[in-house]
Amino acid sequence: MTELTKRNKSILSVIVCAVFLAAVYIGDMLVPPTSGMRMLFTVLEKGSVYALVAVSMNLLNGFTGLFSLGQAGFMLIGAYIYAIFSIPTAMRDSVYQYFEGGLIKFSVTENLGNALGTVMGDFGVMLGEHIGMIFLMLCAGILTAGVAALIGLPVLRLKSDYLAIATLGFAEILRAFFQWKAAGPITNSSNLLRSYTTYETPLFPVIAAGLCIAFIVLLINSSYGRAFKAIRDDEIAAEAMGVNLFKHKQMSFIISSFFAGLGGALLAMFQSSVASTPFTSNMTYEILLIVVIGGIGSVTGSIIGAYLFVACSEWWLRGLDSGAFLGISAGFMRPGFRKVVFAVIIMCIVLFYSRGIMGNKEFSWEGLVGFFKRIFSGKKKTSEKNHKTNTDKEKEAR
Amino acid sequence: MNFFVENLPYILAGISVGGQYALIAIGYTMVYGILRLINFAHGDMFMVAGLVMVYLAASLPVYIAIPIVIVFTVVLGCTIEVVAYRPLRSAPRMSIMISAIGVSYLLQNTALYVTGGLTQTYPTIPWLAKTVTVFGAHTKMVTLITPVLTIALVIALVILIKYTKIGMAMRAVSRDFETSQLMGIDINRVITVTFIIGSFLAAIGSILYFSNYTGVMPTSGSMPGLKAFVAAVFGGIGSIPGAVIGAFIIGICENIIKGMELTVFSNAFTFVLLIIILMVKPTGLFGEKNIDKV
Amino acid sequence: MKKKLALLLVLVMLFTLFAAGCGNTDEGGDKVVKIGVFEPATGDNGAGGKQETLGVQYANSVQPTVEIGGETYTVKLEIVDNESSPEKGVSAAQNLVTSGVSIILGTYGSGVAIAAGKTFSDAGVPAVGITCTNPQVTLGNDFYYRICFLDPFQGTVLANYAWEQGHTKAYCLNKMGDDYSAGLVNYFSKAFEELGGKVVKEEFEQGNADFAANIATAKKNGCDVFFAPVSTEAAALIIDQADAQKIGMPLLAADTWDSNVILGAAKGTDLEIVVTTFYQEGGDETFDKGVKAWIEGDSTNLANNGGNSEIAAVTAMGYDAYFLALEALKAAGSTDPAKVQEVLSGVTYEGVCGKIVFGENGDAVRDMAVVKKCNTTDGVWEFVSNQYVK
Amino acid sequence: MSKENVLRVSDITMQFGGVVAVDDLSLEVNKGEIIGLIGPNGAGKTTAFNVITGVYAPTNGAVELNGEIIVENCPQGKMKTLYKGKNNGKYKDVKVLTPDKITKLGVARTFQNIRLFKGMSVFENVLVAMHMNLESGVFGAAFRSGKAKAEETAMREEAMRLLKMFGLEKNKDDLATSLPYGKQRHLEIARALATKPKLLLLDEPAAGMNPQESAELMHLVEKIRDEFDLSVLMIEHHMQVVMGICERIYVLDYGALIAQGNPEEIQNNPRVIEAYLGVDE
Repeated sequence: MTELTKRNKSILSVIVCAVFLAAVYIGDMLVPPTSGMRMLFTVLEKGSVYALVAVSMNLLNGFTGLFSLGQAGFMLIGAYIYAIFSIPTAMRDSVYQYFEGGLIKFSVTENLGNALGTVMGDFGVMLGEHIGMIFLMLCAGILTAGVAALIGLPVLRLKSDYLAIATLGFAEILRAFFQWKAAGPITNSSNLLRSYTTYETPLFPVIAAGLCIAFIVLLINSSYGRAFKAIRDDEIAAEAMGVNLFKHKQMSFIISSFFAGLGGALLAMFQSSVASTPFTSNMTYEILLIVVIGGIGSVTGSIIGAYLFVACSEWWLRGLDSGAFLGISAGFMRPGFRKVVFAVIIMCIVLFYSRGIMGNKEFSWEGLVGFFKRIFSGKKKTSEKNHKTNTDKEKEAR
Repeated sequence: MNFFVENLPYILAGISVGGQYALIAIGYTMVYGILRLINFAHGDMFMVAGLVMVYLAASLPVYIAIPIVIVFTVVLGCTIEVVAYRPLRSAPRMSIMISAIGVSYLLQNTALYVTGGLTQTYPTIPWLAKTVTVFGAHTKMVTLITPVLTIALVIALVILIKYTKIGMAMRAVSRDFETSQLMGIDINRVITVTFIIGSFLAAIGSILYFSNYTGVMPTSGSMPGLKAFVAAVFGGIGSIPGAVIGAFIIGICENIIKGMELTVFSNAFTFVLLIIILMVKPTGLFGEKNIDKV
Repeated sequence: MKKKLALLLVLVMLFTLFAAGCGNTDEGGDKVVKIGVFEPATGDNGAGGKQETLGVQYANSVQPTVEIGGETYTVKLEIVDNESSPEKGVSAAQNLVTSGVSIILGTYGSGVAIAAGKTFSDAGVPAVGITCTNPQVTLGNDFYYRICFLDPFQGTVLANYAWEQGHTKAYCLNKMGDDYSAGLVNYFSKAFEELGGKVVKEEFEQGNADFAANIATAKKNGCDVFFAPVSTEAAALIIDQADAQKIGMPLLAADTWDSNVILGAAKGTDLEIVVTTFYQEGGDETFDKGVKAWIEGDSTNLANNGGNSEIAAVTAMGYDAYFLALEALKAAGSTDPAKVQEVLSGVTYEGVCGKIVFGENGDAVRDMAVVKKCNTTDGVWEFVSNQYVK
Repeated sequence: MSKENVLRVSDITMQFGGVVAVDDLSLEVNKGEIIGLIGPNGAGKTTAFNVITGVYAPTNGAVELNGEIIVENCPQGKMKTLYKGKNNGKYKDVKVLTPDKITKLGVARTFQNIRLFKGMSVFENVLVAMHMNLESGVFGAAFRSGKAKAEETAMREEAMRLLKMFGLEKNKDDLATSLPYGKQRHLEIARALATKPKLLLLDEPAAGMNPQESAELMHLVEKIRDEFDLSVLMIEHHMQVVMGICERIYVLDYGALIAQGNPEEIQNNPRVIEAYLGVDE
């Protein structure tokens, strides 16, 4: 029994994070783009984005008890803000092909890149672009948060289930707006946006999502986080204890939307093109299911859930669609079967294991040690899963 | 006169689609009234009813297929209740709502798998799909039948709820879940009956709706479902006449908006309406005020 | 107990999944070259994507081997479903790229093609678009080629056709968020207005099923042609409503409507439906017979083709694309995607849909579109004319 | 009136639809007093609490805290015609502070059917109640600025002091709802005190306690009053408790005030006896 001191634990966490990031960096350099292992990086990138969005949804649904279904709409805003302002000027005519190059004639990333490029050369271009990217991501978050603040004014006064429907409705309205022809010179209406600046290394989304999640964790562990949880547990008692319901709900809603918008910007970078069509209520449902799989009220859970979800739906389960899975091939395995299996797994989790992977607990080194002890003393067949979650857990910034 | 003929198609379409929304909305409002649950899967059940009809009609005559579809939908509705909602009765509200979303996800994905993602063409029900002329405007027979049938069914339902024992039990349960349980009402039976009625009406609604808009795809149910829910909220959740009036209003307004060539915002309008009504009169047109006990 | 059982179930599933993820062992003894098929099997474009895939699969059954650098390789198709979604498409594309394909065919639906383009070019794997008609697919992407004509061409052809038929006011309908229909409506209306015609434009939202109002609006505005180059899902509903309301004007559309779904919906009505497309049955006897027999011979294929063996133009295009890919592999003399990419722009192939020669931007040079009309009594397509752009 | 007035409830009527839950209630609490509010079940005691704490807006009447009006209302809308109470027209202004504002002004309460934060530890439950006095903003708190850190430390120390006082320090990290019933009641009081109230409203604090526990509770309440320098208004059914510590008692029946006075007066009041016997039957 070696007790880990607090200091040792944080050293351990820092080391694990550093090793993990280094591994990603080196792996990215070494693994060629057509290798099968490349999928690992795709999952890592998309998983990180989804992890951030899932955690932001968890802040709202799991920690503040507001059942909001507007996440896809907020991601849409973030993705578009980022894309619109980072398309290089030279590409604008071709991207906005039906709108004479659109209304906006500058690119934040390009301009910054050029500006710094003249001073510092190639490194300056890269630096400028990255500053531009980060700046735009923050803008995406802030603007999304602004929209959320406006939506929140009427919506947050509603009761739980009405809130769900109203946020769902707002997400639909937002999507309709972005597809609207009259908004075309800015949003390119029905056509997608592309050719904008994106990141080059998988480290970017991992670090960006990691930092955002770290902020959310810090917030949850602060006095404000406690007020959120109080609202979740009992609105009337929270109010009687002096917690201003509306102010705190609004705060949680805005912060959650900020990160959803930022996540949307990251998703835009991951996809390298943005169209408004995928940002439907189905996307919100998927994020909600990630939160449920991970455990409502657990940040670690949401992170693990996101990676598992992305890996399963985009990678591991694909065999179910193509008719060959684990050496089994059967006629009933045709496109769409993967999603049925997936939906069944999710229903099983919802019905029989409603606490999800982590319940409302968080990752801790003691928990991990305890987990391994339990594994080695009995169950053996979980070792694979264990291994997987372990790597995921390492990402959790303490 | 010309103006009237030109604009009549919108009104006709509005009334017809309103009637179909109404039939779905009743299912929402009744389930919500009793379980305080937005049954997200209700719209998808409506879609499944449409799909089953497509597959049945391929091998059976329509007049046999229709009753089977209705029975199937009712059984499906009850199964969903027993499997996905009953075990969570004492769980927090959010869990049961998530379960509903899960069921909706499952139904849609199963439909996607079964149809292979292809739109299925709804079988032609000879009498309903016939084209008729009303004041110079051409439309399908079903457009005219829908409002009549809807209102007839609603009257029957209101009578059932007002004058039968089970109807009384339903009213009691929707008023106070715990107390009526103490009074010896078999809650599960009441809920089952609610789901039977809701599914039955959804099946009828699906026959009417898809006779008019003949393509069935896995996502066909979600938009009508959402709109029907908005209609239920608009009319005052728990109130059946409210749901029906709300549905007709939404159906007609939606088509008038399209007639004004603002198609883009016809869905948006529904949600704006929802938010306005929730702000101004959260209990809807005919809803009753509930006070939280402290 | 139940919980434990469910947990066990989930764990076992996860375990097997992980095994599946790692253990990708399908290396046979033969030399294998992989061709990626990046097509939607589900979602809005599922119907078209499946028919396009059928063309590739049929071609593969006709010619399952290829001679590369003096050795015979067996061609293996790697088919992934991109779900008609730009969001899911990216990781689907990544899947394909990582499965070691030498060249990629697809996809139906330009939006997804554009979204996946970067993944292909990053990985250095060339892709050949079969029926993605948006100019942006190949623009600025050296790795994306295409064998079909483009939207500006198709839109103009349709506008010319409509004008020549004596129509003066067109009702244009496109789906919001769908770049394909929005693009076509844009090019069509531009060309039609230049010719002197008038245009009424409307859009509808995703998931909309109620087109009664759109048809009423077209009638109210006194339009004499109804242009709706939308996906087959919406098309079937439009046809049905048009019939119910006795629309009284021809329906005009582009290549998406060249599908069994439309034939099925239009059968028995008295509508006039005209489409432009890439291929008309009867263009190549042997191909027609072969593909029909092949589709009829397998229930899955039959279902994927929409229940009958009418040949969709996209199937013919898929067929051509496959053979073009084989030509490219032969010319490259290697299965290395980079080599294939080097030679691809110079590859030509005389297919059932005409000769494919790559021109500017890697787009095939095409100056002709087939116009066909729906015979609503028999439910088949009838050839009208070959339409050229002046 | 030599004593400083803390709470003055004037002519409160609370009507739900046609039902009058509280009928023209007036009461006063002075500084340092422990006041009892008793009455049979359904007499409107908790409703009165809810009006005072801003959970319900009264149909008519006003509430003053330290001379400042915190709640005032008159019949409106449909209530104008439905109103059955008295003093219609006496109050003109409409002012209903939300519960959190009233708490901030110095009124804290406990709940009849314990309302602890289920998902939080005992310690956190107390900490939440101090959140309203936090000065650092979200970012300060999240990034652990110097000020936020100092505030947090102070909050934690204060919370520990309260927990110790109620003998809960050992259960600090337990889930609030895992505590035994009696301790949950204590925790509710501790939590209420964490808001630094001037007036403490206790809703049946001794419910479910045995005589010994009740006696301990009485001492505790007195101790709190002295130590925190506050006034207490309590609803209680245990007559032993009420008669033991309350300086004055108000008796409600069917929403209306039927008696008030010191314990002896109440014990001998025929209307009170009647009201209680009526219930016992």
